[in-house]
Amino acid sequence: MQNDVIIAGFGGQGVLLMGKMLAYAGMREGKEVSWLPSYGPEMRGGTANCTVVISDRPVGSPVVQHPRSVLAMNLPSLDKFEPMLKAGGLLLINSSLIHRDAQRSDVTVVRIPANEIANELKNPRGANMVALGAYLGATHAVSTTIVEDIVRETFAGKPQVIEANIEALRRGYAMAEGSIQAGEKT
Amino acid sequence: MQNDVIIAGFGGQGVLLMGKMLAYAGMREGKEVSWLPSYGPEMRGGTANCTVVISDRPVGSPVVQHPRSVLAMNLPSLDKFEPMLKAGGLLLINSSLIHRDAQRSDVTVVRIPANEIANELKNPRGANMVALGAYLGATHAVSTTIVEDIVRETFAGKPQVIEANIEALRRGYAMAEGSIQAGEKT
Amino acid sequence: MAKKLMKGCEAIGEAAVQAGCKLFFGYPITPQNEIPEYMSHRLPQVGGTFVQAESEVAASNMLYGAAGSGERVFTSSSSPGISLMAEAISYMAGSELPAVIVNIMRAGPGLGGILPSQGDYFQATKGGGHGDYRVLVLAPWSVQEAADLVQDAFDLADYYRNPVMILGDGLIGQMMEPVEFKQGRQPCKVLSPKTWAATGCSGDRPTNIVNSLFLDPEVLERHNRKLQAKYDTMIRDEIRCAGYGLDQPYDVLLVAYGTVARVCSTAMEDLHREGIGVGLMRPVSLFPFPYAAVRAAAEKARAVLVVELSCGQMIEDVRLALEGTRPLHFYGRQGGMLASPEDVAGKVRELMRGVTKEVSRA
Amino acid sequence: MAKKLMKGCEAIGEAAVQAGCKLFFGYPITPQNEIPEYMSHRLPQVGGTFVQAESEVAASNMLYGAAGSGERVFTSSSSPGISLMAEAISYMAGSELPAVIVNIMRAGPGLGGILPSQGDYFQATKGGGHGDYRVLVLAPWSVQEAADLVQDAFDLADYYRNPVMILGDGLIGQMMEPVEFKQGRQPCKVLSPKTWAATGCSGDRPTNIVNSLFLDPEVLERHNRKLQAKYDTMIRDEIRCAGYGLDQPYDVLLVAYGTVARVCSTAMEDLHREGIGVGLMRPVSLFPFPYAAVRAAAEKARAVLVVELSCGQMIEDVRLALEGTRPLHFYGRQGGMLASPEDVAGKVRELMRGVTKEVSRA
Amino acid sequence: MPQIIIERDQCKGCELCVHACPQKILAMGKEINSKGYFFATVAEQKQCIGCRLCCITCPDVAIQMRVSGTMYHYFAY
Amino acid sequence: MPQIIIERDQCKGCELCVHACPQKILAMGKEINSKGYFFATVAEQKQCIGCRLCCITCPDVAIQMRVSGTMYHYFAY
Amino acid sequence: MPETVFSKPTALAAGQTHYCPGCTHGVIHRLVAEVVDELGLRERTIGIAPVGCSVLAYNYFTTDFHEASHGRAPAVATGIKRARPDLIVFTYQGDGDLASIGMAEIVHCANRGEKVTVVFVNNAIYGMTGGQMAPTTMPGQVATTCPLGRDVNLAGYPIRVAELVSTLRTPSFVARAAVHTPLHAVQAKAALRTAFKYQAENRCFTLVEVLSTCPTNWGVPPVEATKWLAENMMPYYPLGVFKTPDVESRAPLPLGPIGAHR
Amino acid sequence: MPETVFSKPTALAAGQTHYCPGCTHGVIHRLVAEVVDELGLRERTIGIAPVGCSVLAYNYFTTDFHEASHGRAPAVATGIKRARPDLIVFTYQGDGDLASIGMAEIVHCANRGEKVTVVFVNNAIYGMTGGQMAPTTMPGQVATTCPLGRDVNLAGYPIRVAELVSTLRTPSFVARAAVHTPLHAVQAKAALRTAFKYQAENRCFTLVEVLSTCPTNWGVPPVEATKWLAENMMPYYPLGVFKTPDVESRAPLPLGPIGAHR
Ligand SMILES: Cc1ncc(C[n+]2csc(CCOP(=O)(O)OP(=O)(O)O)c2C)c(N)n1
Ligand SMILES: Cc1ncc(C[n+]2csc(CCOP(=O)(O)OP(=O)(O)O)c2C)c(N)n1
Ligand code: SF4
Ligand code: SF4
Ligand code: SF4
Ligand code: SF4
Ligand code: SF4
Ligand code: SF4
Ligand SMILES: [Mg+2]
Ligand SMILES: [Mg+2]
Repeated sequence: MQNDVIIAGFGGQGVLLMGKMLAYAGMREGKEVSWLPSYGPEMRGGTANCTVVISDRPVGSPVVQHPRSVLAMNLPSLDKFEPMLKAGGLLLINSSLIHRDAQRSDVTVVRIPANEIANELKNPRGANMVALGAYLGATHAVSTTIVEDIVRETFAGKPQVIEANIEALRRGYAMAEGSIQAGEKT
Repeated sequence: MQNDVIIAGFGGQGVLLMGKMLAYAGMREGKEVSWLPSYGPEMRGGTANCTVVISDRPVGSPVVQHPRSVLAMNLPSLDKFEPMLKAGGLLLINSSLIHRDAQRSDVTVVRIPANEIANELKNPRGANMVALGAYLGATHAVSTTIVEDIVRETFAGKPQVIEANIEALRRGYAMAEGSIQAGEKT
Repeated sequence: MAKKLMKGCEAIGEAAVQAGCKLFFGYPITPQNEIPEYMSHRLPQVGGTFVQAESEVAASNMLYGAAGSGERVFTSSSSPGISLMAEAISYMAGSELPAVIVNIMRAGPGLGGILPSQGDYFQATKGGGHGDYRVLVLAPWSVQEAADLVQDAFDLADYYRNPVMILGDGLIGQMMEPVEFKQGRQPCKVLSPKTWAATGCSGDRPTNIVNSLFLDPEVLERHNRKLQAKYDTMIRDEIRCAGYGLDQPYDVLLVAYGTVARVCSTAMEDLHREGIGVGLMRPVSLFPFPYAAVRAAAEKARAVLVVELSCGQMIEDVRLALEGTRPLHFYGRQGGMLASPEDVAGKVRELMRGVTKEVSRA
Repeated sequence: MAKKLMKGCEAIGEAAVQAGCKLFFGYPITPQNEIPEYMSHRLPQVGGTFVQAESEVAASNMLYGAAGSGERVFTSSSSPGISLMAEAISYMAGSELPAVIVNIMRAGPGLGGILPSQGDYFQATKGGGHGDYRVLVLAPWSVQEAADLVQDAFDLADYYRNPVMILGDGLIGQMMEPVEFKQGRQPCKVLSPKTWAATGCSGDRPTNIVNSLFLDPEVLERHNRKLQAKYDTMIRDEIRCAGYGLDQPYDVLLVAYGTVARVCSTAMEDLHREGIGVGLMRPVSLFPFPYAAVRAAAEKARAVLVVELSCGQMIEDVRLALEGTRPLHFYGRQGGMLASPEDVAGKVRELMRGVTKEVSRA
Repeated sequence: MPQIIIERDQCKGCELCVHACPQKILAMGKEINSKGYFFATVAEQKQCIGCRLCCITCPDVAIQMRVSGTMYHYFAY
Repeated sequence: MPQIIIERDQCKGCELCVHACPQKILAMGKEINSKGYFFATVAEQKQCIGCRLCCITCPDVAIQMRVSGTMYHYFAY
Repeated sequence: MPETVFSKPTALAAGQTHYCPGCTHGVIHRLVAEVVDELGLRERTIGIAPVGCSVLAYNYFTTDFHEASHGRAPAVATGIKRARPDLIVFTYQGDGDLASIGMAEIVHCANRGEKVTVVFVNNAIYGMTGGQMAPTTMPGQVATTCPLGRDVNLAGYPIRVAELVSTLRTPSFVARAAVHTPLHAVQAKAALRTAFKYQAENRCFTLVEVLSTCPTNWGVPPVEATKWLAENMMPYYPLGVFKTPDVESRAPLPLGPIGAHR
Repeated sequence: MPETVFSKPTALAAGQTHYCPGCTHGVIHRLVAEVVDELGLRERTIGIAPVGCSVLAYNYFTTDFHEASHGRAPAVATGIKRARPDLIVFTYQGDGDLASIGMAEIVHCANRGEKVTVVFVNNAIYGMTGGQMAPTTMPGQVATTCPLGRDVNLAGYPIRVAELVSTLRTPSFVARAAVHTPLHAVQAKAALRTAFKYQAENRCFTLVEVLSTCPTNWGVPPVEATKWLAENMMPYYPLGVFKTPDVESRAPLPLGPIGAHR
């Protein structure tokens, strides 16, 4: 079984960090993982993305042209990666910054108002955690408890944000899991 | 028909110049020629040599391992090149500086006291001209008149030496030609 | 030591430290800046020294001095910087100095771009510098393998008294994967003390001279033949390659090295699902090149497809291996464009359908 | 113009002047010092400029600037100096700049020695620098041919907007032979004005930018393919080679370039006298290499003998040409040692007697 | 009298002009421009003395200045 | 009193020592040494004041100096 | 009707640069362009971009350009100027480019007295590659390759290029300026104008070092960066003119005879 | 029995050098060897030969040696010293090697303050390659690549290395000496001794420039050559100490503010 996802957004949105935490978690679970950042000139353009592969078997290509999931934190990212998404794949949209609908009809779409939720939680910089939680909720790619441990380690430097981020994770998780089930019901 | 010769001696003896004049003359005669100097570390050692090839047809190898003639201006040169001389070839020895006899019996040996003759002619620096003349007398590789023209051009800068050098050439020529004929007679 | 998630560049740096290397001389260049940056904070922790050289020319000559002193040392750069090391690499080979050089290749020629490439294969394997010399070239396809090969590289460099190059691409340098550094790793070669190094002469031995100058042509010819004999030993003992899916029957043999080989491996699996038999041969040592293994693997196939992030350089060695015994095809991307499993699989399908034409014989 | 007896180095310098080159940038190194020395007194006579650069790195980048200004320019050096030009040559190829580079090869690796060698064949033909690029490489075997090829080199460089290298050895540089410079020589290519050069922009056209940087990978890939297409045209149109004694039957085909080819030609004649049939194929363009011609010539022979003043570099291209169709043998000298006609003839006799063993297949 | 025109999409929101203005009449806006930057705006055009320090300090040549009926010559800096 | 020893085969005949000797007691010989150079010789050992300038100036360390019963210390130059 | 008294110079291309917000590379670009325009040199000016953040400078000017290899711009400039002495040639180089890898080329270009203009942008860091130590990095300044700050005992002190170059005997014009405030920018422009003027008059080699900010890699906002420059760089890198073509030599004399100092 | 008060130092190998008659490379070799002996450093000294006439220096000393590529000896020295700080490291370089192709390496080696000793032999010519112009060749001096004499308008003025290096801020010991007369040689030795002493004390980077003759390529007999050096080189290349570790900085200050000079 392999999970792979492209996470993309503005440089400031911490998409590379999200990907790293995901990969860390996968490794903790004893899975094979790879994390591949974009480091090209587009970095200067202010957009960034990374590809994370989590698999039971050694990871083949770290380059994924048609990912099973795409997590779009802003519009340019959605525009760029929606077409690449595998048929039947998962498209996670940060509806706080992306106001258009998905164009693909052959994929599962989950819209998460990551920034709003983060602001609600008085944790404006936590939008990426909400989104990460959402990805986990929608895919169960790795266990949330492990991801929560990793949040604790990652932010060990600033304890004040730890709980807020974990809360953000959980909100995203619940929301996405819910909407997936809802989708399945209908 | 091809003539090739290795001319060797101390750096100061002007062996490279002898070779150049020979090559020039060959070219004037409409022959194909090549002149190849030694430019390796041995230069520092103070010994120099050059290989001159004069031929009716395009010159093949400018590198000659077994030359038809060797003109040795000093002992180290004789030691080095005598063994390489082609069987039946010509070995010209500057007997002013080389006191040992030739070891090869399968070659024509001509001994010329180049320095003595040059001194006689009050032209101590003209030993190389004597030797060059000797080579011409022994081989008739190129016409002496042409070589004499070249002497005139080469030393156009210092006219005073021109006649002396031509005289040196002729002395060497006569001497060598004589000894060859003598050799043939016997 | 537990697995750690590391960037390739960091893993390479740590591997050097694990191999007992306490000296790094280098100059920044994308996409390998993380190597000097890692060494600049890591080496002081182990009592080592990091020096940011004024240029790659200087860095490679600092390498010469440190290697000649008998210490383990390495440098890293990317394509243009490696070109500037050409003279020094030839000197190190000529002076028989052990040193490790990492090239995280970027797209060229010239300033080109900063994205991944494999355009320096010729430079690495045929000698970018002047004269008859070779460097041992190892190409990792994963972060773990990069770490392992770097450690072997130091042993091989010491054993052969010759520069060893790690040839990776931007992906290897930038991607993160789990890495494990085995405790108590043993050298991959039996190493003898560096009695040849210039470390001071008390008179109990002739002076040690680190040198590549031999004015006497006979001596220099002997020296060249000695070097060639050494390279022949490498050809005999140091060939490394890995085959995948070669036990089952296959129609097409893929030949690729580095990260693209992983792309190929995924393509291979996808194709298997479609019932298309594909094998993959991955050279790990690029010099010495696994000619025999490639040829053997090709005999089972109907055609061979070489995949490179270049205009086709390794393909020349593959052609030398095949000597016309199999039709040869090529798929290459340049300029930092990456090959995806879909691309490769597509190319194989075309090939099966006889659509693509063979690369013209040399 | 009447024939003149000239040193190869001087003939090369004069040929450049005859080709309308008014700019030389270079740095001294044996055995080609006579080239900069000649240019330093000759160029002022024709209103040109000679600059002794501070290094080969600087010289090659001065070349870049002058070439980018649309002027004919050349530099010369010997092996270690050429290594230092690797980056700039890659830049010139990437920026599509016409320039002529002369390498009077000396023995390596490292500082090596100053005597003749052919040890830089790989560096010249497979690209010593980084990235996918090629330079057109021409190898003269006589002083006259050196003069002729240098003049063609300027035309070819301008036509293809690519560096062209003259690959000679110490013998070519140091020996004297008669040379003739034809009056009213016509360019060997139809040349168009250098509208791309950076010579000042009045606004009537977009600015001309001499550049090899293309950050966008798709653009850089296109650029690479454009360059490859250019190299393919060279392969189609610029192959030069010469065959000797190929009309009569022969058992052994000699393959050699540069001055050793002349040694081979003499060996060939000596062997003919003994009734041993030998043919000689001499590549003049090393890139593009005359694969087809070599293969065709080899088909008539029972075996092929490659002769080089190296440990065997061109032999790889010969092997690519033969693809195993003929047994391949090698005779090489290194370190400045020269091959004599006797050596070559001896090797051929051995070969006929089946004494020498084939060079091991790759 | 001088008129300051800030080209919103040229501005990268570095605030150097705001800092440079002796009259303190420039301010960062609350809106984001097409490039995603909060761009500078002229708060009180009236008080502008036309010193051009903002123009001179702007790394992105986002500020133009026009004047109508100046009586003195602007120093060619 | 000082004694100057010139190693004939080490000498390259450059004459620097002859030039350097304040006593002018060194001279170039008429013979050639094994390397083909006319080598320097000591003309009048007696007048040597032992200043060592010849030794110091010789590029080929061909000159040695010995002294018997010096009463003063030689400066370590 | 209103007259425009400040706008983009003709020698500067339309459109936005890729420079980070507040990076003073942009100011220096504009000053060079203004000088080229004002001296009426645009149509015969050739620029040379370095390898550094200003590598894309060739897109930002309306003059023909070369993109040189890292550090070699002065050699490229030499090639151009010797090939076409009628052209006005300037290099635009960062401190890593000029003072580190390109040290030999700048010293020899200056010493040969090439009639070119070098615009040397000293921002005490390697900007493009992400903030490694430069030869000009200040003592104690943190960079990615000196995480604990530049240690002068291991890396030595920052190199003062204007001072170094001005000690050469060959006539030249050498100055150091800054652009962190508008008034400094005004002076910087004056220095650049003199430099280009001397080149146009074929007088001498000309070099203007310009202290510049790198907010991104210094890790401070643009306005702070200007303060950091003033407080940390200015004291060590004094502004002013270091050499003019008429000043014979600025090389120091011996402190005294050998031995005297002990 | 007589005592030997002058003979070949232990650090100098037996046998003859390949240097031309009267070439003062030989004197400089001996002085270095004597200093190494007198300071008792021989057994831990590593020499670095350049590419130049002294390329074979590794045969002339009884210490371990490296043969560096042309101009890069200071980088090689850095590699050795950083690898083995306990060793005494010296480079022996000609003017083409150090001042032309090796300019970047010497400036940065000095600026990093590497604790090594550079013996810089300035003979105003490229000796080994047969007399081409060096960066140190005197104005008007004929060389094979400036057949009409060095034209300062095309090639600039000779580079004064001691002066250049002494302007760097990093502490160092820099001196210039000569060996064309015995008394000058005595001073040269004193300078070399100080340099090696400072290195042994791990004080600072040390460089001694030594004016030397090249009778062969100057085209004059050895004794003339010493006169030529005194008359032509000494006035332009003053002897003495240019910097000691305690002298803070010798970089020139600005002549004045920008604009002032016009
Ligand atoms: C030969 C070579 N070495 C290294 C690099 C990588 N590189 C690109 S820019 C740069 C330094 C940039 O710093 P600086 O010159 O100060 O310019 P800035 O970005 O600070 O303006 C380096 C090392 C390269 N492109 N080529
Ligand atoms: C890379 C390289 N470039 C050029 C040369 C040729 N070369 C050998 S020595 C030398 C210069 C020697 O002059 P200098 O350094 O002054 O030493 P000297 O012989 O005068 O003592 C040159 C250019 C070389 N060997 N390697
Ligand atoms: S011109 Fe002067 S006063 Fe007016 S806005 Fe700009 S800085 Fe302020
Ligand atoms: S200085 Fe320019 S870029 Fe910066 S805020 Fe002001 S207008 Fe915008
Ligand atoms: S020691 Fe002095 S006096 Fe004696 S020979 Fe030598 S130089 Fe002359
Ligand atoms: S100085 Fe030395 S080499 Fe020269 S002549 Fe005197 S003894 Fe001979
Ligand atoms: S990195 Fe620094 S120098 Fe480069 S553009 Fe950004 S601020 Fe300017
Ligand atoms: S060439 Fe000059 S420097 Fe070289 S050994 Fe001879 S005299 Fe000395
Ligand atoms: Mg910088
Ligand atoms: Mg010199």
